[in-house]
Amino acid sequence: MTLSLCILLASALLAIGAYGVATRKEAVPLLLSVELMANAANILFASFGHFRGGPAGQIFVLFALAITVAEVAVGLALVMLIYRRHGDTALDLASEARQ
Amino acid sequence: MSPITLAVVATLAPAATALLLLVLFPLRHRGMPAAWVTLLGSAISLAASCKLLVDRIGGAADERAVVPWIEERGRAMAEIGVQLDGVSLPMLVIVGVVALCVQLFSVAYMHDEPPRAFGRYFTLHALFLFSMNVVVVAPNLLQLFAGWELVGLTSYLLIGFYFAKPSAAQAAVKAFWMTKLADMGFLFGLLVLYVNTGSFEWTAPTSTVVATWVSALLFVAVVGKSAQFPLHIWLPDAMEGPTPVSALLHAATMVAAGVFLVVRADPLFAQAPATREVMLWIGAVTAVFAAGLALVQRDIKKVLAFSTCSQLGYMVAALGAGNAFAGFFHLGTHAFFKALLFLAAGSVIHAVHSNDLGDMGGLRKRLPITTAAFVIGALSLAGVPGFAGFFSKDLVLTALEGRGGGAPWVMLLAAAFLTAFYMGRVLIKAFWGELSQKAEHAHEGGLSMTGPLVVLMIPSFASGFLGGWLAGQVKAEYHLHLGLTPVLASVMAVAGLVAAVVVFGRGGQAPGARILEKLDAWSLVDRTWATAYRLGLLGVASIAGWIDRYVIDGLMNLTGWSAIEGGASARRLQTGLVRDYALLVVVGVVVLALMGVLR
Amino acid sequence: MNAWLQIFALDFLVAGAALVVLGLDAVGSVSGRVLGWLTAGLLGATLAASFVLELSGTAPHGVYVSGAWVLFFKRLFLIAGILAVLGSIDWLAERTPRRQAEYYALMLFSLSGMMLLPGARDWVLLLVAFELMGVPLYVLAAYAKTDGPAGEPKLGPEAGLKLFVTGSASSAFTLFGLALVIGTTGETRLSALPEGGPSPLAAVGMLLVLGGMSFKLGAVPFHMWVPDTYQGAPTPFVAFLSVAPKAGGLAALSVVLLSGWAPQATIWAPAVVALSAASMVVGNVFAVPQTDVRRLLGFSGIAQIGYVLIALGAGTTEGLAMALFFIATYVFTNVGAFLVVHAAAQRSGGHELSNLAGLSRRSPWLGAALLVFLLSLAGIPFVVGFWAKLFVFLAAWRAGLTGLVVAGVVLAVLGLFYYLSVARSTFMADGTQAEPVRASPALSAAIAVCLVAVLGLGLWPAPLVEVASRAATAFMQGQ
Amino acid sequence: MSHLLAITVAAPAIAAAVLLAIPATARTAIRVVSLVGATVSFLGSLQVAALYDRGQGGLQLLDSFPVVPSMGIYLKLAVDGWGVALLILTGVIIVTGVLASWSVGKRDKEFFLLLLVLVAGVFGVFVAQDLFVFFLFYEIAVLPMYLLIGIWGSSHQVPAGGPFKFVWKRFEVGSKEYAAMKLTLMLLVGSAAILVAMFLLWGHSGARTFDLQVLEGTKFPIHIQHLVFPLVWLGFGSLAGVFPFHTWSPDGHASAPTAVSMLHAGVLMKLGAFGVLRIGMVLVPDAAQWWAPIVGAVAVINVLYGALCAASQKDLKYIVAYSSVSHMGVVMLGVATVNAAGWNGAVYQMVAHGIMTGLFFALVGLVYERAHTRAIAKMGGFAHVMPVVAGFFTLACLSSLGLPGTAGFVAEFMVFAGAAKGASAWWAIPGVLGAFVTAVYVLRACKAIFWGPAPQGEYAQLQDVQRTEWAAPLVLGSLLVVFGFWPRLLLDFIDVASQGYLTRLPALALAQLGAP
Repeated sequence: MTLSLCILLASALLAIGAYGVATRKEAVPLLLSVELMANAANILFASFGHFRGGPAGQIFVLFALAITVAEVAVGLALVMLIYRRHGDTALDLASEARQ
Repeated sequence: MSPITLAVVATLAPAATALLLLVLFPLRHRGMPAAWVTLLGSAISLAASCKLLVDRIGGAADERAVVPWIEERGRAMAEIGVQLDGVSLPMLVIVGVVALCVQLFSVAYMHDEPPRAFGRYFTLHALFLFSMNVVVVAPNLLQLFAGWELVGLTSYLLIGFYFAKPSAAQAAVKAFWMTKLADMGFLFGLLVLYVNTGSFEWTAPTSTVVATWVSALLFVAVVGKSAQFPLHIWLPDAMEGPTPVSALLHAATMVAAGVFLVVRADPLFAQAPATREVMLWIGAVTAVFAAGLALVQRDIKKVLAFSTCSQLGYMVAALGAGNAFAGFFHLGTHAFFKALLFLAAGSVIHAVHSNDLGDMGGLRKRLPITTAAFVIGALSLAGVPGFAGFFSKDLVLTALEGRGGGAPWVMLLAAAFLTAFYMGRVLIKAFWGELSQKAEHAHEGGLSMTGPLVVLMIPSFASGFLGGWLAGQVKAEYHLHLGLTPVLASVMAVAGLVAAVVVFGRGGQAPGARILEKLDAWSLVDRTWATAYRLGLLGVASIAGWIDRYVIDGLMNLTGWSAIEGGASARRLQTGLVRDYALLVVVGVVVLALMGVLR
Repeated sequence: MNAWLQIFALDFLVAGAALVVLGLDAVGSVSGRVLGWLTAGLLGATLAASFVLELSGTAPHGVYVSGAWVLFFKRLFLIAGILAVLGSIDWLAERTPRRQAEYYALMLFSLSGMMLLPGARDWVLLLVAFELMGVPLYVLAAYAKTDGPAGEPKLGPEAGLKLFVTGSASSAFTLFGLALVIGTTGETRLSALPEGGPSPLAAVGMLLVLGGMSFKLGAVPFHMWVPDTYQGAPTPFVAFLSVAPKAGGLAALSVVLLSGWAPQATIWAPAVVALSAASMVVGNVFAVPQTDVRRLLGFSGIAQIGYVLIALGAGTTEGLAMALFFIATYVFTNVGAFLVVHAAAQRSGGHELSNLAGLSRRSPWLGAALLVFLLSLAGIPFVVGFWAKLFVFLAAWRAGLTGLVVAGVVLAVLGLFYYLSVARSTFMADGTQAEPVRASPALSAAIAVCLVAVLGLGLWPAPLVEVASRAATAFMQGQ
Repeated sequence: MSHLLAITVAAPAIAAAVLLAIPATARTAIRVVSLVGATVSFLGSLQVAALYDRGQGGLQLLDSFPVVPSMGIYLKLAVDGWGVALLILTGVIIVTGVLASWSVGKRDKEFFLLLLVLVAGVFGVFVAQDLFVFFLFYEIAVLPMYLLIGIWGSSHQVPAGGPFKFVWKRFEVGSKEYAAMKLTLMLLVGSAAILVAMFLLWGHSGARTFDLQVLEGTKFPIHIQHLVFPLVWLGFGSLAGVFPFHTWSPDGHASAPTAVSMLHAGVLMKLGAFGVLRIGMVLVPDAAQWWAPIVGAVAVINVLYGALCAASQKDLKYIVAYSSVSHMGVVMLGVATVNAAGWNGAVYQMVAHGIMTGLFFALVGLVYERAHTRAIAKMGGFAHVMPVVAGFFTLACLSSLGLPGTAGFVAEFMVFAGAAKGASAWWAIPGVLGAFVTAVYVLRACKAIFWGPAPQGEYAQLQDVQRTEWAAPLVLGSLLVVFGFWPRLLLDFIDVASQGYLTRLPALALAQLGAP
């Protein structure tokens, strides 16, 4: 594996995640997509750290993971709220705000 | 008192009167006191004018005093003041005499008006006298214009004195509009003069071109004010005003202001032969045309109104012929005898409560003084030798003859015949013949009505003999000579009267009267102007109004509408679906990333 | 204790306050209102402390630098916090009586995150602070879980969700961009990028970071959550959300762009200009048809951020100073506006424009206050918003961004249209309701503070200009 | 008194502040306080006139307070000859305006408060010697109008039609809210243009200052001038009713309550023309001279087109409003002449038109209050029941059509003389024609309303002028005549200012006269 390939992989993951976020109508796939995007970043951090050396990349992954976990935890709670309100986790239901 | 002070007093005494009456409205609302205050003001003005004239006859020199009025870059752009010379002083006295007589006459004539209206009437009279005096003493064209417009205003208000009557209201605005239309010429003339000479003096040296432009433009205003063809149509309608008003404004003084203007601005007109040529023809045409129409009027005031047009035509023609003095002289005599005629007519109307000649007849049996006045006025107007009108009209005709005769001369001679003819018609219809039903209970008005008649009879007869003296005042040539013109004029006058007796004495119709009546009824000139007003002005105005509301403002609305509609349709982009929101985030990031790559 | 820890005194105080609030709630005998007043009091005390303590200094390795710049923002955050807390007390006590402590605690946590932002000079600290600011907001946005003003749909969850999804996507992009940037340098220092031309990869990374952070500002195209969240979240919280995180975002962006990446301005400046222009246009145009006041203010806020970005895009000290001035005045103006709307909605049963009808008669002072705030937002002289816009424009003009200034000036007129529409409802329309609107003491106090600030600074802007200039100068000199 | 100008400007604002403390129920107190504030300003402006040394000219009674010194903004007040004349006008109009609004029926506290704030702004503009402060006061003067019209105005229907009929679905064209919004937005678009122009001037002043005196002494690059002048012209011009940005005026003035129409048409529109003159003509003289023919051409469109539009109206207030559009065209024509006669005339016309239109609106307000209609067709013969109103209305008409002896004549005459003397002499022709059309429509209206048989039915008992209503007609009517007969009362001031600004002009302007 070269750095370029890693970057490509990360970018692909990011793109897939972004595609998922932008198209999924269900809550759980959406959360997964968010995770995917975050992990794309983490892969990038790690591979930069690996190929270029220095501790920055590795350290950053730890922080990034923590942050992502916190976010997704809150996200899950929000999905719970949606489910309680609508009895479903279809996110399109949450479009009651006046346009 | 110095002559200047006297002149200021003469000018401002009526102004003070008017101001007093305007401010002290209880005085005005009382009626009769207002009349006395006005008369007092006019008397003071007249006394001062007479003193000035007497002094001048005693050898006093011309006087002129001005103060800056409008400033520009620290210098006076326009001045106001008084100029006392052989033109303004006689005119001042003429105006003063006629005004005082008319005001005195009005005291009785308007007696039945409610006190408030009565007070208003005299306030306006005071205002008029002030305005007219401003014209007369004006040292430059700008002040003359100011006064000119002010007399137009008082004319408007006095014609519309019976404002409850729609016809009077209409006549008032019509008079104002027609004269205002013509006054644009005055304003343009002033501007051209100012631009080329830097002043508003009629003596300012100019080139022929400028003089022609200025004089031509000024003449447009004269046509309006002095009711010349084709702007004469307001004058007959102006007879809707009270008869004394017609006597003062619309016969003796105000309408003559046009002639006065040309006399004043003679140095300018003298440089503009082209303008004079036009004046000559317009004057002649008006003289004949109006005289013809006077022949078929049933309303005694309208006869006199058309006669005024016609006589003003004489004056204008004289001015066009280059003899300003002739015009000025005729102005003077005409002021007296026409005022007399109008007041006498007023006396008749007062007695029979009608303007219609058909309601009159045999009045000489009931109204001897009025009849005498009317006869003297009519003979003077007809130009019967010995009467004032003869001398001045003769001078006008001589001036035309001296210019080589020609068509205008013939036209004026014809007009002279017509004048005598239609005056004869009025005399016979109103004063001779059977006593009409309405005239049954007619009687003379009080002393304040007959007094002015008697006073005015004197100059109406005798002022013709002052020609030589007046010519001396304005340094003009004046010889009374026996030639072709005086003889022909006399013949015309007498022939006209005789013809009138022959035709109307037996209750007949004037030959060609039917055609003239048709012409009068069609009122072609009137209709032309009315059409121009409706289509040219109101029509264009409503188009402009529509465009402004629906196109110009519509465009402004469209701008606002686009913003609102744009917002409303853009709003649909906000779908409310969370994945679309995320999509936009993705798109935004991609665009930014592309900016990074493609920079 | 190390001497340099003192420079975090305020942050500790705020975080400590959060723990105190949570602790007291756990004890269970303290009423929610008391907690609210306590929170406000603690924040007030922290604000006071900021004037007493010596807070300037630098943390080891230069990861954190405290000075006039940091103090400016910290005080601003504290003020916003106090105002929002004061505005929230009664709403919480009435609507969610059993969940009050968390609200205050979350707000305090978010505040402590914000307060770390302006001083951070290291990516790790910056990122953590940024997320500490952001994550509690997701929760707070959904706080009105099942209740809201009577007669309106219960939008709490939706508000939270939309903020969350766009927010987490944005932060994922931020992370990815950061990975690119840090990967090229191998350092977490902000200013580690080599001068001159960084690699294209790093350039893309920079712009991804910029985009991700703009989310907090609500700049277009990362703005979609704004109206929906404003509509669904508790209004007193929206008052906070609409100003404090934006100020925080501005602080973070300034730190990143002007301190970290100043030499690479050619890369990010066009992007900032683009974001600014897009925000001004979209914010102003979309605001026009809104009938819900919160949504309207939301879009107006997007437009206002466009004006701030003009100043930031100028990249000069003066521009930064004027951006600070702008955001400071915006705090007072917008919090004030939202709180008045909140007060009115409490009594009128909704946030529609029509619910505001006749406000000026039902409560003259609230009506007048709203008018003042609206005029300030519209940028009308003698209220502070005018100076804010003007200074921003002047600074940008001086920096050569004439096109943006002209666009801003023209769009400001469109802004006036919808602000006046609100004024029209409050002043001209005859509402169906006639009962007087009364704001609670806490709410009134908060509104009054905003009103005094907006009017006072409108008449006499010089002091704040001085403060903002000093902060900006200090920042640009690296303190 | 060293702070005379500050006091004059502040008096209404202070009165407004006092009003805040007065309960809304104390109706008399509200009025008295407003009147006192207005009167202090009026007396202040008279005192300014008394203290102003006409022999010396230039800026006098200087007063300065720092606002934002770091941005070069000072509250610098001073007055020139133009300012003196316009201060007096403003003082007269606000005093009579307050008296004319004595019977405002609803929310009177707010009404007077806004009115006073507005007037403080107007006073400020005329004495501000700092471009920025000038703009500030300008905005203050413009904005309260939104509420004043929107709350206290009156609505009517405009039938849908024309090529843009569809906009009627969005706007209630003719309603007071519509009028208020249109007025405010159009004027604010103008302000935006002014702001941009200000930035340009400020940015190129070298000194980075807004001080007008410094800016006057600065020679701006010609391309900057060519940017600044059109912005200033259209920016301020939108308030002066410059075609085609005049369309706020008819709707706005027709919808506004009496005193507001008086102030807006009487004074505020002058701010626009004053701005073009004081900022446009004086600060960027080279471009101004190049643009002057265009300004003049548009101005004559205003004169004639405004008059024609007025002639087509059936609503009394619209007639008066359109007449303002026409008369402001005369002002702008004077401005465009770039000579002393024209500038004197322009400023004099500002005063004359201010007084005249103030009188008009005061009287129209009286009629409307009593007859509850503005449709001319429904009126007639009102002179029988309200002779005083009729008399003063006629007087206003006469000044409007430029009759000698009224202020309108002096002003129009000077403008036309200036135009005739200027580079494009033909301007005088449509100008004078416009005056004629004015004569037609004002007298037609006058006849239709006041003349004719005595009114019957509900109009038979209409009251004439009562108590405080006397103030406006009496004061404004007298002034029309006084200024008509004795123009030097004001011209002495105006001329000295025009001279001052013109003498500076050639040195700057002749150097680089020409195309951009």
